[in-house]
Amino acid sequence: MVQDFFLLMRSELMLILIIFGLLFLKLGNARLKNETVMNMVNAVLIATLAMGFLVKDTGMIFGNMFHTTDLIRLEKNILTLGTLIISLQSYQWLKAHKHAMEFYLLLISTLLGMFFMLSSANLLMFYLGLELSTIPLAAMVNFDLHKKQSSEAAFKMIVSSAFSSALLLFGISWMYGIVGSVSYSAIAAAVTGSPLEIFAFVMILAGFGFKISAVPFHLWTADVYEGAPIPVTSYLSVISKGAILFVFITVLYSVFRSMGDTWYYMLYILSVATMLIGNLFAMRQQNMKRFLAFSSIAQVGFILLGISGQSVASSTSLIFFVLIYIFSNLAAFGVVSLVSSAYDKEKVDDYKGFYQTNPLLAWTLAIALFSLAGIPPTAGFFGKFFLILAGAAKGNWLLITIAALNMIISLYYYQRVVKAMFMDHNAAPLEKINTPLSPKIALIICIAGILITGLYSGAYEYIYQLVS
Amino acid sequence: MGAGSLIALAIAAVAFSSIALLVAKLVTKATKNKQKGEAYECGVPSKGPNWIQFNVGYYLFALVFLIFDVELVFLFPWAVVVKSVGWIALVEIVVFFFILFLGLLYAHKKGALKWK
Amino acid sequence: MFSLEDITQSVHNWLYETMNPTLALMVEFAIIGVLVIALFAFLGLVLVMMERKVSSWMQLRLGPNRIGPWGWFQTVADTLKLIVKEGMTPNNVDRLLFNLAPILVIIVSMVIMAPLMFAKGFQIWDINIGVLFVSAVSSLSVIGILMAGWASNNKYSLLGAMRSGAQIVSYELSAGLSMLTIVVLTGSLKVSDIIQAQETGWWLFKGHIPAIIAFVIFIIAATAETNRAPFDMAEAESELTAGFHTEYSGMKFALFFLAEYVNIFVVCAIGATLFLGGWMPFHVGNWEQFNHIMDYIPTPIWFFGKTFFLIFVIMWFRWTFPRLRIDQLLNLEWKYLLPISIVNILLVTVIALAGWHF
Amino acid sequence: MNLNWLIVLPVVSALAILPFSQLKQVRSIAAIGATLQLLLSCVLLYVFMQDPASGMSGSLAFESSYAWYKPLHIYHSVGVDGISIAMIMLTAIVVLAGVLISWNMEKMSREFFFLLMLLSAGAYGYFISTDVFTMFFFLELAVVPKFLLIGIWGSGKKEYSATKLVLMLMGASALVFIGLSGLYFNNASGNLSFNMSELAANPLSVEQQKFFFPFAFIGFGVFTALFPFHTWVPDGHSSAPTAASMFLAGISMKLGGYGILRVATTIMPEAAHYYSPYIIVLSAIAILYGSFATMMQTDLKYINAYSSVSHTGFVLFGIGMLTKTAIAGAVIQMVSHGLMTALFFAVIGMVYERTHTRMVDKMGGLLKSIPFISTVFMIAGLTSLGLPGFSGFVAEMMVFIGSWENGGTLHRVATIAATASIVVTAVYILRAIGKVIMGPVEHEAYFEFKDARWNEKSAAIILVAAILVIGITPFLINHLITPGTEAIMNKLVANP
Amino acid sequence: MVPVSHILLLSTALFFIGMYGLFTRRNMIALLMSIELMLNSININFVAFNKYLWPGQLDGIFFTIFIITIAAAEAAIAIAIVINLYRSHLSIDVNDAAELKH
Repeated sequence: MVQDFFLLMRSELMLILIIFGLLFLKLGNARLKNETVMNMVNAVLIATLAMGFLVKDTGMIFGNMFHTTDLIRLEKNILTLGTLIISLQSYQWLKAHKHAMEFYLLLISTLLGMFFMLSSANLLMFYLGLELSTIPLAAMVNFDLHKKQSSEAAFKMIVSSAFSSALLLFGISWMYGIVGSVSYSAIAAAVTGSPLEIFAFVMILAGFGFKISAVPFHLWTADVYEGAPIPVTSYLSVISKGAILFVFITVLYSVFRSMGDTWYYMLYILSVATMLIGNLFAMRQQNMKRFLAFSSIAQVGFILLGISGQSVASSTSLIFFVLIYIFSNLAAFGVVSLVSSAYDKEKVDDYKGFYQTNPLLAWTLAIALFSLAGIPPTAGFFGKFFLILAGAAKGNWLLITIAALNMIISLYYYQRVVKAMFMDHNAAPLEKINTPLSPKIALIICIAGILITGLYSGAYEYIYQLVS
Repeated sequence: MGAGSLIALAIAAVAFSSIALLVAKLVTKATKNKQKGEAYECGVPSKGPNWIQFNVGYYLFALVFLIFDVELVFLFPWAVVVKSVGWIALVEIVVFFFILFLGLLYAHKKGALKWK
Repeated sequence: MFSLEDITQSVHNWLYETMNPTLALMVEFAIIGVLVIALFAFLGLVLVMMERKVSSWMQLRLGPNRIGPWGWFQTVADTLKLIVKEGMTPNNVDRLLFNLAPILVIIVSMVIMAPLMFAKGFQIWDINIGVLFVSAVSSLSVIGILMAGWASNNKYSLLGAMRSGAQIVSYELSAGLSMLTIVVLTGSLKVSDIIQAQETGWWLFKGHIPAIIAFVIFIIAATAETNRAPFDMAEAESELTAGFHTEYSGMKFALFFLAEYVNIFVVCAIGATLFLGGWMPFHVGNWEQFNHIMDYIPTPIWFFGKTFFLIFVIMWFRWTFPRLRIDQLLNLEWKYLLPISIVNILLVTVIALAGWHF
Repeated sequence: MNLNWLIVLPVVSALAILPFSQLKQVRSIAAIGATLQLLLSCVLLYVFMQDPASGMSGSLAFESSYAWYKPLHIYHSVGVDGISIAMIMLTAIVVLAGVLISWNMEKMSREFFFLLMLLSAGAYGYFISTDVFTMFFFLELAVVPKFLLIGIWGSGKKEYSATKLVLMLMGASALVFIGLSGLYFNNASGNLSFNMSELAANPLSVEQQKFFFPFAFIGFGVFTALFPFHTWVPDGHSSAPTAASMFLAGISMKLGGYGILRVATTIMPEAAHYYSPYIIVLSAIAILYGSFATMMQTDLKYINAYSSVSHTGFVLFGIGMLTKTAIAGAVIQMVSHGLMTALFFAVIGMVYERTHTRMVDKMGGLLKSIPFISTVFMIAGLTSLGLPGFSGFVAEMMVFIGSWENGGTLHRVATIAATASIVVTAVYILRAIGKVIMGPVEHEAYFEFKDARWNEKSAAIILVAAILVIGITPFLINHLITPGTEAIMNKLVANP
Repeated sequence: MVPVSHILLLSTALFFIGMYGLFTRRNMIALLMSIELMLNSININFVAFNKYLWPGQLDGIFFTIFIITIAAAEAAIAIAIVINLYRSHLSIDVNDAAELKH
């Protein structure tokens, strides 16, 4: 029992260790440099990552509320990796920040929440994890305390997340009324697809829709992404979204499996709307963060398309895509973050002639954007291709055509940034940016990930083997 | 008696207070006076908006209170069953309080509990 | 042993025999309402008088002594005066909230009576979460106070209300925690169970040191929650005129005043129930004779006796301690009482689990 | 022989370029890489021709297969037949010529040669793939380098052209993708598969073919300037730097034709029959429209670009006719046009470098000042015109003869109309040659010009030699591609 | 005993009143209150289902307790943000918080 507890919850315990360690340091009047703190946290994160891969085990504890499988462990590792990258990238921003420790406290708390969410085998556990991962995020969005935008974004974030939680809970409460239990297995066994269940499911779906910012539940996304500090934005767009998607797929595939035909059409509509609106709005954005926000909405559309395939390949592709998406989006945000912290410039036009002064960063951003657009040989190509292929298994060719056309629209706005960097003339391009070591490492990890994950199929096959 | 008694009590309270107010209204004689409607500030004419911005410290306390009050939500069910559950309940509540206590310490450290 | 249980039971039976259930229930409710209102009136008169008398004794003076024997009818006269005074509403107030606030306060203090056990078998509703109910409903009164302060459109009122709000919510924590120590010992939230568990001795004595600590904390918190001196920051007359009810006059003021005294009674009644055994007579070990004599004293007298003793203690405080500054007040709660309560509840858990209490 | 060397070699040379930044180092590495590619292709050709067992039997040679994404049944499988080898040779020649032409690319030379090598890797990979997924991968791989090459090193309205090109080509790949996934899910074997021979052996039902054929055909067709989607060609070609133009027109446009042959017609033969009239009409329009549009142009690059629309129209035209000779003609036209247009763009680049203009009106009498370049210019023009002895003649001749074999009324009418375009071609080619090469010398400064340097000369010589080889000994290439075309024909005949 | 349908009607009405408030009110505190309304309607749902339909398990009650706690935490953070916002905007009207518009 105790052994199980330590073995199954080792990732969570590591994070708790970080949280308490930081708290004690803070309480114990430790006068540490921010860099020291960051290095310590990074080291522990690396240890967590390594531990996640070490022992394979599955099991349930806490009265079947918390379960771990190799797949869940892998999902956790993916999120840890992403968090590590973000932590490395936030160096520039946190270096002189007054509240670096608090930032890490909140960051790790949200990650812990996600871990619990992933491991939940029960809607109560899921809800707790979800809230643990969103409430500190709102505080993180407000982390630039003196900036108006930051507070505004935080307020939008917390109101919309609370609203979506309310929707989700309303659905869950009805589900509980129908089934009499909130455990996944009991619900899965009892669901038949009656109208009341569909009502409850729609509510749950709407809640999820908010969290993953699918159209028409996306209205908060762009504002929050723009207002938040960049590391937080990247965290929001990648890690938190990825975690919710992982759970979403579990909920859809194992809890509401028997309602598959019903939710296929819902996902169909959501997916089309999300792709179209996300893309169309992304085209007219001038601010890099907003632009990436809308592009991430569009990405969700593709993900929903992949999920609608309802097969092993769908889950695999989703997890694979999230992994790739972490690399690609974080590479993009990494560069944006460097530029923003050096010159406080976030407009697309500011990137004109960027290549002349910062060739390496320009290439990094370009590769990241190409990966987001899904162009070979970057991993994004594989990720997107497999997602659409998974969706195509249903034989809905209209949907696939819409998706394919949306890829072109998305390519248009991604290449717009590349064009600004490489082709447009600018009399006074941004000066050379000095990249400190840790963001450099983060970018190298990202680029390596982008280039390797796709061409080398090991990751996909590993995930596939775990899923099936 | 059941939950109905609460409603009965509430109705009694409303009846009591409204009758009292009504009686008072009936037996008193209202007089008009220009100064009477002014806010009472010890005879000095009131200056500026009265819905003033008050010390932010109140908010801080309200926030800290909110968290600690909610902790009581968990403590009540716990307190009822603690004897039947046994020592593990103590362990769990120690963990719970430990975390809360750290929160309190943190608030103290940050000066949230200092009246400014 | 004299008991009110028989009376209530026979009234209940008679009602249900003579009329249909709905009507009977209604009549019962009416009786309850009348009784509670009567209690209110009684408490209002007695407590105000008591306050004045206690104050005067403490200050070596006579206190009210003109109306009636030893001035006993002074409060009646005061009440009459309040009735005939004009209850005015100032010009710039939020009328709805302003008039609602006193009623709300009265509702709260009346509803909170429900789980109180005035005597053996004499209780309005033996709600199974009695203690939780009390602490939940009592925190509603702060809404009335804030409402009054906000609606008054007066700087003093607002400041007083804010102070009183901060103070009440702060001390609620340690009050709740000290109440919980008894719940841990008893294992039930039901008032009747708690009293029953004290048949062999009051928790104050049975519960060892933690119960005593909890009792002390409870009394302090109760004093603070009712805005009594030395915690009367909210209506510190020398700086804030009259705090949140500065703008109230006539009957509306009287309602606030009444609610305040009723609240004192309620918290003391809770204290008496939890720590001093409610209506349980005072028993000492195996002194059978003594215990027997004690049993002859009617249970309502025990209950009211204990309650009024606690009320007296609280009134005593008023003339013993100087008023605290707001920072001292909050410091006391957050830096001393709350940590002590938390440690105390752990201590009491250990005692309860190890069976070290009697 | 392991065909993967054809992918590895350019990738390695591309990576080898990265550490260096000096033009001299970079260009020599690129040149060595391109030369090795050409040598490797020649070796491949030699081995293929020598190997009677696999070489000339019509089945694929040098096949090998690696499991790539095993759960999805995606394999990296390669194999070649004559058609592929012809395309590989074309690629190798054009790449070498392109590298030589860009010998003095001062601006961001490292990136330029890197992208060029990457582009060639994409082209090789595409031509050797026998798995449609990897084929698609390489098809898209070749798009982004084009975008950057045009956008960064181009001239004129380069950003617009680059954007247009990348969007149209990616849109085309999206359509291709839908067609491919249709094949993947619906093939008769019931297994999910991307393998070409498996797909060809287990074709889709006719209804499904009819549904998916347009996706694949139009998708690939956009690469080959299919009529309403040809608009990227003039802009892209004219804005691109010389080497990129050579590559675009010489190789990139052939990707589409090759894809149509390999995927659309071989795997979906019934649908090919069904859609044949539409293909014919569209390509005939492209041929005529292209040639008439060329007549309006005065910019040399635009002349070549529009004439490319017309010439690649012949490729689709030949494929659409569905006869053996026409298909063989289409393949030869692909090779011939690749070489010819690359030569043309190269020579336009040389002229422009000297005169700093591409306007036909502003030049004249170049033969007197730069005879070598002018001669090459003339050869390119005459090949384009279809003069016997050059490759253009062989290709167009075969397409026309093959077309006549198809007896349908529509096909006949279209053939006659297409033939008429030759006259128009003659008009604009001769006019351009007459004005630019012949006639009086426009400026005194022309006599200051230096004739072609060694790199330009060698690039031109390689291309001219290849053109002449095809033009004079057409049976060689015919021999090479016949098994491949026969295999396609067998499919088409077996599934009317 | 009150039938369960009445309670569910009440809770559903509360939920949608809360939602309406969320969409129409412009005061930030009012928004938060609307959300609390929604959450409380969910609590009613859970408790009612637990008491009437599934008295055997305590899942609904547990859920309620946790929702209450988390709602409080959420409100705490939200109010902290509102205070911070008030300091910079000197208003808690949603319409005045319009820095982030495209």
